[in-house]
Amino acid sequence: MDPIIFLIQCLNAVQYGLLLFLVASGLTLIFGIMGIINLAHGSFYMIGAYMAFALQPLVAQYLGGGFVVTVLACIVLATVLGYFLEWVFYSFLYTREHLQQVLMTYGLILVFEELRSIIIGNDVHGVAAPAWLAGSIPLSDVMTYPVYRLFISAVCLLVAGLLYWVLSRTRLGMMIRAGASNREMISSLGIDINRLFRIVFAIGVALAALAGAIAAPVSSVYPGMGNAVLIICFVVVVIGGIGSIKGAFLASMLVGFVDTFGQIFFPAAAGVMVYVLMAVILLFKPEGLFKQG
Amino acid sequence: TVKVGFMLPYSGTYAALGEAIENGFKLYVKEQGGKLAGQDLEYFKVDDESNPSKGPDNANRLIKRDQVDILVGTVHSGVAMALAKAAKDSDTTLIIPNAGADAITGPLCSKNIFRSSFSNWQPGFAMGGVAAKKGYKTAVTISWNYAAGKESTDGFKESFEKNGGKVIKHLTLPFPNVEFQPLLTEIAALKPDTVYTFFAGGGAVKFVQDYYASGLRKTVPLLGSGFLTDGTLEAQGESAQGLLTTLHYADGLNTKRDNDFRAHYAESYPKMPPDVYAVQGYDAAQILAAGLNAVKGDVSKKDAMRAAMGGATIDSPRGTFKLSKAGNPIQDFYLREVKGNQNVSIGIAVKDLADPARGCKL
Amino acid sequence: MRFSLRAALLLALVCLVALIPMAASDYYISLVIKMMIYSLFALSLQLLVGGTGLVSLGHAAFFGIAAYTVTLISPESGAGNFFFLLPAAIVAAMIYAAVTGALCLRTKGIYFIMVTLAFAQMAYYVFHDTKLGGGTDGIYMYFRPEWRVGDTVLLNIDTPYAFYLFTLALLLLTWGFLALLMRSRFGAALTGIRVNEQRMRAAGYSTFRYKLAAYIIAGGLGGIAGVLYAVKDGYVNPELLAWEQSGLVLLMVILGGTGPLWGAIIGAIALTLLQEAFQSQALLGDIATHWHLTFGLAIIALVAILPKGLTGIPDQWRARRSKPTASSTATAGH
Amino acid sequence: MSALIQAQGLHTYYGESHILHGVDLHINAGESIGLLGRNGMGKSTLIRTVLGHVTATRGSITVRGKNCSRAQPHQVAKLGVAYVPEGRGIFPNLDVRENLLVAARPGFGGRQDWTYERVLQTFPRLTERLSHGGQQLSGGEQQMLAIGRALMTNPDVLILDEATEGLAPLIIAEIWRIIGAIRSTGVSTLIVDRNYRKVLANTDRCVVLEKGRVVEEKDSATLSQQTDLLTRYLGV
Amino acid sequence: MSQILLSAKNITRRFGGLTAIDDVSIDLPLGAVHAVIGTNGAGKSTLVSILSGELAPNEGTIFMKQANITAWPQPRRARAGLGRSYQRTTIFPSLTVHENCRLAAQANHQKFWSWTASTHCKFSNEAADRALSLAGLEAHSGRIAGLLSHGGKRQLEIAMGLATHPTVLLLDEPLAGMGPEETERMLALLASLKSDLAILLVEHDMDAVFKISDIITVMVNGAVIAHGSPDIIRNDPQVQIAYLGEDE
Ligand SMILES: Nc1ncnc2c1ncn2[C@@H]1O[C@H](COP(=O)(O)OP(=O)(O)OP(=O)(O)O)[C@@H](O)[C@H]1O
Ligand SMILES: Nc1ncnc2c1ncn2[C@@H]1O[C@H](COP(=O)(O)OP(=O)(O)OP(=O)(O)O)[C@@H](O)[C@H]1O
Ligand SMILES: [Mg+2]
Ligand SMILES: [Mg+2]
Repeated sequence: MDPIIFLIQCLNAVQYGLLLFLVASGLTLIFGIMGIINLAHGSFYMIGAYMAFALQPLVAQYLGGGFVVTVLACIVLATVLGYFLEWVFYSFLYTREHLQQVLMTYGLILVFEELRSIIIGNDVHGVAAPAWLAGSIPLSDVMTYPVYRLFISAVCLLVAGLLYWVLSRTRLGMMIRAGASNREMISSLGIDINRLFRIVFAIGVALAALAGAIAAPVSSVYPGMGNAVLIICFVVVVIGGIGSIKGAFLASMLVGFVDTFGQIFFPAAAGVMVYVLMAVILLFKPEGLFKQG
Repeated sequence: TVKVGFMLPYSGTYAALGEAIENGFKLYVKEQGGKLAGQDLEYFKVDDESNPSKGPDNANRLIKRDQVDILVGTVHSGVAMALAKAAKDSDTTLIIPNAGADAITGPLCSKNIFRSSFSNWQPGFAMGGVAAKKGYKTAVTISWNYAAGKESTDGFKESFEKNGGKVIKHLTLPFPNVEFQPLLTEIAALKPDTVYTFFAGGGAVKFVQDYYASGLRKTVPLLGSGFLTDGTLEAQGESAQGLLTTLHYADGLNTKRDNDFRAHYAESYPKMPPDVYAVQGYDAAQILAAGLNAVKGDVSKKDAMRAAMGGATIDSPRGTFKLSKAGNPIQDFYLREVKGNQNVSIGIAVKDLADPARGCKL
Repeated sequence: MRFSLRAALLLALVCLVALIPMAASDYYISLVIKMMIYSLFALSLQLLVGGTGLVSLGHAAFFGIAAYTVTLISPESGAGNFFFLLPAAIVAAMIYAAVTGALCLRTKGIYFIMVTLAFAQMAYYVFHDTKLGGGTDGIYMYFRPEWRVGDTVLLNIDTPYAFYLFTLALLLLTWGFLALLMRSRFGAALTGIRVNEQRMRAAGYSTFRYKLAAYIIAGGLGGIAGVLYAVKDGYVNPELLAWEQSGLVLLMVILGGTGPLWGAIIGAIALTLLQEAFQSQALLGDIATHWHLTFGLAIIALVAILPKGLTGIPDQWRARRSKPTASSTATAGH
Repeated sequence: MSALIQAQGLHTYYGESHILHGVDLHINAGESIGLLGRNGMGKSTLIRTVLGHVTATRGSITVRGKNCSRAQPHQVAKLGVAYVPEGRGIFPNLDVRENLLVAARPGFGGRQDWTYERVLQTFPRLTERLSHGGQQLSGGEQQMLAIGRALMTNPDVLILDEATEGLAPLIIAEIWRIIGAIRSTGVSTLIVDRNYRKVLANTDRCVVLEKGRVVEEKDSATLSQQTDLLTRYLGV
Repeated sequence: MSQILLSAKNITRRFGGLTAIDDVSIDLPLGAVHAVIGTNGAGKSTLVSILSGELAPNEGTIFMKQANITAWPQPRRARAGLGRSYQRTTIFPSLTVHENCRLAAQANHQKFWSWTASTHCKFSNEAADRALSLAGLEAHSGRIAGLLSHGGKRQLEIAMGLATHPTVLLLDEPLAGMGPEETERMLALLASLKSDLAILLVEHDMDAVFKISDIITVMVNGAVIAHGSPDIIRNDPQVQIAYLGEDE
């Protein structure tokens, strides 16, 4: 394969990996750290994307803002939604057996999907990328690379860094991890575990929604888009080692490369590549790349 | 009364298609004054969720629970396979308003199964000729790694190579992945004269957008089966302009038949623009009507009815067509170009194209 | 005394179920058959989840592999012979279970869930992306197998009723088998592993063998369900191995209650009935078109009011009627 | 003097089983209380009830005059009550440093006597393990960590449930010394420990539980004389 | 000197940088209680885990009777008669106290293909009852283990160790969390058992240790600093400084 093409493929891999991380980052909080098996995460992604689509005209009309304002609006709404959801649907599950969460969140998936089809409908919709990112840069003699994709990558890196810093360096991060491992003890240290978790969950939802909103212009919004990303998110979190941001990041990179080059070199087996990767990694490192505590 | 069972996707990716098909069907019945052959129709609906593993059960809901006389369904090929099996086992008359699986009017063809749409092979085959005529020598085909994609690209290959072209590579990615970048890069590396593709729904939108963004279109024109740009233009916007596709229906045919249909459809369902799916539903109703008229609405006379359906000439908005022995339309395929939000016909790619129905014993 | 009473009740129930087809129409027969098949499927998973504490999200693989096997090896023309087909399919599922199990069982908890999923997905794509099983369009089984020795047909299950009884019989056999298994020493050991594997090893159990055995048995039983499914409709396709299918059966087990075997059966019946009810135009009219919404809300409601699943209801009820209980406000996480 | 913690007529159930039968307990500022009783008599339950981890079905709890009968554990803790639980409750996925820092908080009156550094001075062993994960620590190290963590919250009441379990004699002695020191700073303590002699020696007042009822409440000095009582209730 | 049932030679175990056990050798003779004491984090529990096969040593070999069992997995050692109790309670919380012990006992009577109900396994029932009465838990035998008080759980921990009929018993701080009474009972129990067992006792309760142990090994930071009879140890200045402190 000639070098330029190879380099472009690497770029694709990295770019895809970063996008994966952005989508999975929220899950590392909710699932990886809080330990909630949240099947509805894909729905949050979907909600983000559809909000980006639905809000754009409204924002333009009332706030007079463009893409950025829309995304911010999505984040705000998603945070509120998350806070509310945790409160109503998740808070009473912590003392229960973990599998109950699976059932509950499955129910939520159905509800969200159906509400989506009732409110927005079932058509595929495109979301315009902001004009100032619309351009593209030439890569090879015939190929160009859209600037917007690079922008996505940048956002992903930003989120990754921020998340890592908060969780490993700040006191909030400690509280979160501590609360995840022993709720009773953290509350006897005078920390309101319920509120803490509500906030963390909200952040998780916000991240998923952010991912959806940012990805919307390249992926467009369509029914069932949430479930499509759900499994891969879990794969990323688990390969990386539950609860480890570092791990999740590395994992999404790995998946990005395996998927990209798998499609080129083993098109027949492209579908299973990622799963083979996960199986192999977990067989040799039964607790993921970065085992937590 | 005649019991008609709709087994269509009312949820999930194909929900919009299911709706359009049902609308089209009901529109024709409405035009006939709500009756076919003097019989009023009683409708039963089942959401097949485009999930083949639920196919047999959903089919049974209509066949065994509601005991419908006529089955109409569905969009997803896999589900259609299940439906066809159930229809055979229970000897129920089935009209397929979209799903293009070649096998159904091929090896599995049966005298009680008709199709008002197309076989996956057809649009591909039609485009193959066009590509060759345009003087393209080499082509790359790309689709999801599933039956419909394979059949469509095979159809293209067949006629393209028959007319002197060469398909240098068939690219696939796992269904329903939509990360096309690696394959686009691969195309950039192969530098073919043209690319033929089969995608539908969300995948189609994203593929067209990515292909456009990758700048490949300047050097490597993109051809596709009609579904690439049907019901998706609003979402594809700029990126789809000028794309060439082949299908058995198009905007701006501007025949009286079509204009009337569109007018009626528009007033009955103002929210939805008339599209190929509506037409296929509409013609499903016409095929049924042909059968019922022949037996004066007595559905118990199955053989007579089916014979009539098979032999009927359907005066469709797409232009008149007859059904092949295998029950698949023998129809014109239009070459269409995307202009604004329309797939405007720019001529006929192949006239009276019949599916080879390979393996059919009828 | 009490036991014999329960036995009597159970017997009566079974007879009742066996007689349903007398009253019901073809459709409801096939509906009950479907429930029984999924009950069997869920039972096989319950052995892992409720019995051994191994939560698998790849269970559909057994189901699908067996279904495909039986379809692929049954003759194109004329009915196949169950005496050969059934064991063959089960063995196929068990072999897959043995191979993947040996690998999966190196991991624990959520990692186990994901590895089982991974292998199931591999199996899924084998059938989805290769022509082996007719690809995405799936393949037909043209004739229902029959129980034959030589050329004399012992049992023909072509009529709905015959197939109904046949399924019921297999379900009861499986249930009985698992019930015996769980109260045997082997079962006790599995329970121990579920609760505290470390202690089991310290006591002298080679827990890996036990888990693998359980996994293979579950695979075989799941295979039976798959065979029944394939025979029921005579059509199989890759979606039988999809993770949604694995998820569905897991949901059944959870809804029923991850503990007692009959939880799986209750769960399977309940979930199937819910889906049926919320989809039925006859019952709900136009709301039925939005059945995902109602169905989802119903599930959420059930989770909210049933902390231990359906099988937990009796305890809840007893607790309700007894002394005021102190709710432990917060309890330690995992 | 005012009671920091005042509990009256507590009745606590675990599901069906009735554990506490009308227990009264009051802890005054600067006072140190011992809680004695055989295994399973309800000592821990009483503590957990007072802290709000278990809600009493009857009875009242007030902390600093605030009614805390239905309070959440964190509300009680914020009022300056620290807890070293039975079995330590270390955060396994945090390292030693984080286990301490996560608890760091000025006391009720904003007091700051206990700092990270001071805790480490008190338990030098931990200094060598700062970067070890909580679950990698030896039993004793965990115990020290638990106490250190409690101190990080600068409490006015320190509740120690079996705080010396699994510690080496040296350390135990050290811990009793620290407890003494803590007492002298005016922090009240509630101590449960199997070594009743030490408890008697290090407390002002002792409460003896039997089957969820308070059967004796005397100042420690007197109680330590009455061997007959001790034999009856503790079997020594 | 009576027969050595378990002996470990030059065991070393590292965790990353830290050497938790540094070249420790130990012999457990029949009929004796061998106490291992030492500062917190000295490596006692790690040693127990290595002997019982839960952790693998980086260096060193372990013999049971004559057999070299260094490579044996924990279950195999357990079946060969190596029982242990844990410092952090490790029981079956959701099962009844009796079931806890029965399950443990059943390990010696595993019959893969026996279809009789496990509750009818006469052997393990008897073993369980015996273990419970020894540990003084008969009264609770019907209760759910998880709902026992802390002390109760500790007693059950021991009972399960006994239920497997071990010839070598490794006890990691069995007295922790037990009240004076239970402590007395436990010591009496050990005394009565030791005649036909080899017991390794890790404990911080010095009164108890000095009362019943025949040999004492003292560990500090993974290394053995003293070894010998109780009297020798009690008066060993090194030990006093490192571990005992000046008793009042
Ligand atoms: N979670 C629980 N559910 C039900 N009963 C419990 C629970 N925890 C403890 N108990 C019971 O409550 C009683 C008191 O338990 P508690 O732990 O308070 O005793 P304790 O005095 O602390 O004993 P120890 O000194 O052994 O810790 C015991 O009989 C115990 O079995
Ligand atoms: N899994 C592990 N990973 C890393 N370090 C460990 C691990 N387990 C134990 N350690 C370290 O090894 C040393 C010995 O631990 P061990 O539990 O054996 O001490 P101990 O003698 O039992 O102490 P105690 O009497 O307090 O229980 C400790 O410093 C501990 O931090
Ligand atoms: Mg206690
Ligand atoms: Mg230890």
